[in-house]
Amino acid sequence: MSTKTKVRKLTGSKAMAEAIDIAMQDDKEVFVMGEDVAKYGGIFGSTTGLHEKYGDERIMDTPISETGFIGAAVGAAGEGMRPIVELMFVDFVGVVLDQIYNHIAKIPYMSGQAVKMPITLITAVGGGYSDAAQHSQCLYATFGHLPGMKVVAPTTPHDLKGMLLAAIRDDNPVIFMFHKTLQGLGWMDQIDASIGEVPDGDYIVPLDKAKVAREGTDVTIVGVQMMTVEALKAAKILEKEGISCEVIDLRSIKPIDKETILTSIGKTHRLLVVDEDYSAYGITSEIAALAAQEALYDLEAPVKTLAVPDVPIPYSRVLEKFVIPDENNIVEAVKELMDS
Amino acid sequence: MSTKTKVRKLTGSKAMAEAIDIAMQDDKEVFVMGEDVAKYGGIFGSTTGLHEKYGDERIMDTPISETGFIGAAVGAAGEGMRPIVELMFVDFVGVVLDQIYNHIAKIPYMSGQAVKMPITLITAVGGGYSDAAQHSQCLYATFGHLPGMKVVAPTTPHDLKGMLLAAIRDDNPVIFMFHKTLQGLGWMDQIDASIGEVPDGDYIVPLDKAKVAREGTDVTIVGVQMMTVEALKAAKILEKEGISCEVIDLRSIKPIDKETILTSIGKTHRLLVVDEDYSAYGITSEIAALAAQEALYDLEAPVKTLAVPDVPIPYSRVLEKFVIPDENNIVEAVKELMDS
Amino acid sequence: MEIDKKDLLWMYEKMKTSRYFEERMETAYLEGKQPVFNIGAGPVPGEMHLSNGQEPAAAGICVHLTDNDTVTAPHRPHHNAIAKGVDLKPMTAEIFGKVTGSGKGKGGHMHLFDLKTKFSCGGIVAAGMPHAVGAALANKKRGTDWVAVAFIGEGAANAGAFHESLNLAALWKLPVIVVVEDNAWGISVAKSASTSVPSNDLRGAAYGIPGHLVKDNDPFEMYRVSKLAVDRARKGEGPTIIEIETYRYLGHFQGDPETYRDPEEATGLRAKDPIERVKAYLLESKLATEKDFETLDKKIFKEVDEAYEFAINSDLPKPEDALNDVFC
Amino acid sequence: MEIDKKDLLWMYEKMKTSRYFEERMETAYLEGKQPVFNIGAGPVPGEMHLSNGQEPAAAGICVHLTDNDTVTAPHRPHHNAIAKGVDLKPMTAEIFGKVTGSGKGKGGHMHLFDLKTKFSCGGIVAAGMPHAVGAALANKKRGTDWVAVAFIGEGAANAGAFHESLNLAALWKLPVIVVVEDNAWGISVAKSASTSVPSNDLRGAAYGIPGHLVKDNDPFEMYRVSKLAVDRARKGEGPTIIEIETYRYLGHFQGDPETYRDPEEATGLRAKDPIERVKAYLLESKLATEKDFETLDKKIFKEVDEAYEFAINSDLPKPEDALNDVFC
Ligand SMILES: Cc1ncc(C[n+]2csc(CCOP(=O)(O)OP(=O)(O)O)c2C)c(N)n1
Ligand SMILES: Cc1ncc(C[n+]2csc(CCOP(=O)(O)OP(=O)(O)O)c2C)c(N)n1
Ligand SMILES: [Mg+2]
Ligand SMILES: [Mg+2]
Repeated sequence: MSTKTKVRKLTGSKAMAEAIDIAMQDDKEVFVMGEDVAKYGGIFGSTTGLHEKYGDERIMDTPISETGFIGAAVGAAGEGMRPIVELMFVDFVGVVLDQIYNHIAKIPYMSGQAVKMPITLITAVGGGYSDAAQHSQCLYATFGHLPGMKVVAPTTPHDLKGMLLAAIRDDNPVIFMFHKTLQGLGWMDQIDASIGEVPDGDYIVPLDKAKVAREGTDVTIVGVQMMTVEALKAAKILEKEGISCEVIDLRSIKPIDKETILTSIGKTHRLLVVDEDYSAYGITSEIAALAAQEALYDLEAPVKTLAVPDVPIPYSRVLEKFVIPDENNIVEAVKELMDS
Repeated sequence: MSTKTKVRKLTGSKAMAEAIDIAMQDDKEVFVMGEDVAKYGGIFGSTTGLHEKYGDERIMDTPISETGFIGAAVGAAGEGMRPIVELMFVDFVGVVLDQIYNHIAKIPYMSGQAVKMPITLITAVGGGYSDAAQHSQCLYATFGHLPGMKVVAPTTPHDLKGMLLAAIRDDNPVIFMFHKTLQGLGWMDQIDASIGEVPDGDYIVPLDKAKVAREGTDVTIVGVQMMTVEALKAAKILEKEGISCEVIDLRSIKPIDKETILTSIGKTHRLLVVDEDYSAYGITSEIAALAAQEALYDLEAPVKTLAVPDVPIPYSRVLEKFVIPDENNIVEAVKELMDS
Repeated sequence: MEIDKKDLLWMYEKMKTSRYFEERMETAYLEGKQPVFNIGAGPVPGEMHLSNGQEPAAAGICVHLTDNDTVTAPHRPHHNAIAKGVDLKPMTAEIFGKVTGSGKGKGGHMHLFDLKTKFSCGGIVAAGMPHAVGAALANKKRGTDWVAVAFIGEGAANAGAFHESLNLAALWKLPVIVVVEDNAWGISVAKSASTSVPSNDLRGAAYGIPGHLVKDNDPFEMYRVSKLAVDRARKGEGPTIIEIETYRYLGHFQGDPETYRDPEEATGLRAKDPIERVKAYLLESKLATEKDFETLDKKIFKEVDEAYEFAINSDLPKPEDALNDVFC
Repeated sequence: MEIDKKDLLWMYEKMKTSRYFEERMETAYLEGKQPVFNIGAGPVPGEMHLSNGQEPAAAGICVHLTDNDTVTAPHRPHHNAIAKGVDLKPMTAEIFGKVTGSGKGKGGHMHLFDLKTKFSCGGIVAAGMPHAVGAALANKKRGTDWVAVAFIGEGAANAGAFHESLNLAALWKLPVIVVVEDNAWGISVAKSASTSVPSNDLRGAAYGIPGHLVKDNDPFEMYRVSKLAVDRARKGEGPTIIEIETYRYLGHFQGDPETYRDPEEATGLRAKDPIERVKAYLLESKLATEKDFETLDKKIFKEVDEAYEFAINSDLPKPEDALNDVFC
């Protein structure tokens, strides 16, 4: 890119920390609770530097008591505060799902919106670095299935900052899923996609809109986070072979931005959905179903899907690589889609 | 039905208790843990009469410690026992999901099948009696999305007994969901479907097969538990109007019996999926997606779906009735499907 | 300890209001459920957990609270809500599923919310405890002396949330009081079959905080230890656990066959009714006259009756309202 | 208490084996991660939690166990597995993700399973505690005197599973021993910032069971109190909590910047190394000679080296094997 225009590049984690910083600066009701969010700055860097700036009062390390401190966010929100809570790995949701889906997500409805839950839950998702079955999941659909929460999964540093600011200021509960590999951490695989242009200061990216990450005419590929990244790589390869892919970065797991997807299908007439989450009852099914219900006559070929087959994420690299879709699987699938 | 042939009718709960009785009689490693399963016989009657017969040792009341006692099933299974654990309402899964999906479901895989988890988790699902947002859910897809568990939801007393016996004897973890309204309990709505013919003695119904509950030629309706019951009522009504519905009782949430569904679509060319669970990332999407991927050219109309719109289950009867699909919604949807 | 007349009369009024409210609910709940009982039928469908007999647990501590203090309650919430001062009309209307209810009919009897008195409750055992911890955390952050009280049953004291909440409250020295209402049963499971210690005040030792045990549903003793706990919390000295041996006169929920307990049990408990005990004390010590009680009871019945009237005469929500209020 | 020579030498051997195993792992883990550290690179990818310094916690109790007794461990499991007698070859191969591993390469270092020695571990904090309770329940049902030991860190003692498990174990008088390895840190969170009591032995009071505190990583004291706890469990008298102040020489995981603690801390701990303390005692009390240790160490190094060789020379699984073993 041009070095003349002054641009600023940040990693995903820095972009998140900047969003939290801005939100905490302009609203003293915002505070953070989580494991290792203070001195450590969050295991995945989401709160880097904030403890030095805001201290123990507003950047609070917690015991390993997810039900306790995420449940405490409910009580604090009831008093008008705006807690940000970090669930270190999304895989740990099993010890605290009740507070999330029966309370944070339902209290506003059960109270007829008398009680609001302006809580942002940030949590790390994703595999690809051999952290095995209990530390590598995405669980996008686990959250997407349950009512009362907005669920987002931004891909770029730009969107991580803008959507996190939107989430913190939203008066509804928001589950904010960030992908470890897209945080740009020094101790993980350094990929280009984890660094990107991030505007200074305050801006918002809407929580309910997908983004056309690359325009194309032959086939629509829908992905999110690392699958968007892989899809874009695949699109480059396929372009050389004369296949033009439109890549949609879903960004919002719930609600799904139907319009953006349907518009694209209307243009390409072919759909591939790619997901790093489990296949059954997942994103691939949700979006394939959308096509079957609202774009049936636009489809010129059966919908194709790529997702983690319904197995736990295995540890050994060769096994994990086999179950998580990548650019090569996508290239292959698109070719099959074009031939069918 | 004919009174000549000697038939025996049981309620759903009696059918379940009979299955557990048979399994406990022929395998001393089988035992039951749960809240109020002993003297009370299970809040929804699944263990009626068993405590008198087997005593405290094998029918164990537990404290309100779901993570403790369902997690204990893991350790007992590791020692070669075959625990049956009851999660009173599926809505409470949020306090114990970790033990279920990170441990019971994954240990066999993580150990390369060195350690088996022959655990049957029985749990009550469903609404329709104003028990509100935390006691009326189905959460079929919540379990269906996560790998490592067989997930079943039988409808008839016959299948409740046969599939429960199959589940207890399966060396894999099985989530056995029974619908409160289909238990035939004296203190709930008494519906015909909650009583049915149940053979004496020992028999098995496979855990992975859907059932054609009614044959038809114009449209395929897929449902499970109460939605199967409502679909059958709707089919009767529609028959009078000359529309022939094939009703498929899904029975297995995971795996889905694709063949039975695809065969039916191949015959009727029209598909309606009905679900008492939430719409997003649910059964309706999973099966609509199946059609979009494997039966696209068989479909003569866009797939139709009916499910709980993505809201918590409201308390007030008028509100709850509005969100849970019933025979009238199905009749309407089928007519639209025929006209499209 | 001297309890002044005003407080005792306040406690009597709240307990009596709660008792009468529950007695009317017992009747209202059965409407449409006879001759065949059907939990889903009638103007008040769904599960119904009544608190007759447990009034001292609620009144004995709420007498020390103001609207600024938070209360979280479990699935058996009516006596807690009434003692906290929740407006009976929207509360009753909610239980009848009316649009005028505190949750527009969406919540029901286990899900009552009132911002004015900072009251909430829920149907998941022990889940309200972290909510109280969070409210207390907000109170501390804001430098107020407001406290948060979490009511739970003795069965709930064996849930993980109990441990995580008390550790957090003690660790952060938060103004939290946990009141364990030991009615001897968790549905059909006796306390001795659920709890490894005789009483949950002993569990204060696991968090380095005080525990108090109130025996035999004693309203006076409940008043006394609650004052200690609330004062301690207001002074910023941290949480307290109070366990009170209380009475469950009725079944776990209405329709409970209660085959697991001796029918004599409830009869015996009713003979020691705590409301009557308070009344007797006030009369004996000449702090109030029969006449005073007549007047007070009239006022109580009127208030409750008006709430039921309001509920019964209110409109049901429109079916399509079910789709509103998920997000704001 | 007199500790016989055999047991002390056994403890030394297990601790030394574990230490050498971890030191080799430290090196093996860094392969392919230099010059730029990348957690996902090299022959041993993923998170790596090493136990250097914590050996007494494991050896001091496992010396009292047999293959019939169950052990569950957390994310930092190597010393526990080695003390329990897990075969080093399949264990090491699993950590290298090989098809010869205990989980065919599917589990990894946090998910080691061995049926023969009844060992298992997992990556979710405190989740192994109910597993130990269940194993103990099976032992009791079968009338054996077998016990179950759950190892956890001090941070895990604030998770709900801790409370539910100990209440169940005490309530049902199960042969469970919970060993809390207090290495002062839960990742970057100091014990004082996570735990409302000075030590978790005090939490025995919440379940009516004994608690023991072992100070300063003392192998001899760990041996002594573990014997009391194991004997009590075998006699059917119920569970015990043991907390041991132990040392974490390394970071929480390999690659941990450790900016949250003074580098001096680890140096100070290493100066009091427990393995050297046991060796010194055996030498001073003339129970063993330098020569004995040379021989013993040789044997230890050989066993560990062979396990690493086995792991390194084993084949990787076939990619498509990923689809097997979900169901049997
Ligand atoms: C997590 C969870 N588990 C189980 C239940 C079902 N349940 C509702 S009330 C109850 C008994 C509660 O006993 P206790 O805490 O003593 O309160 P009480 O009913 O006696 O007032 C149970 C098991 C629930 N609501 N939530
Ligand atoms: C339920 C859950 N929450 C958080 C984590 C992340 N985590 C892994 S280890 C750890 C610290 C554990 O501390 P401690 O129990 O003291 O064990 P140690 O690491 O010191 O051996 C944390 C927070 C987890 N694995 N599981
Ligand atoms: Mg109780
Ligand atoms: Mg530690």
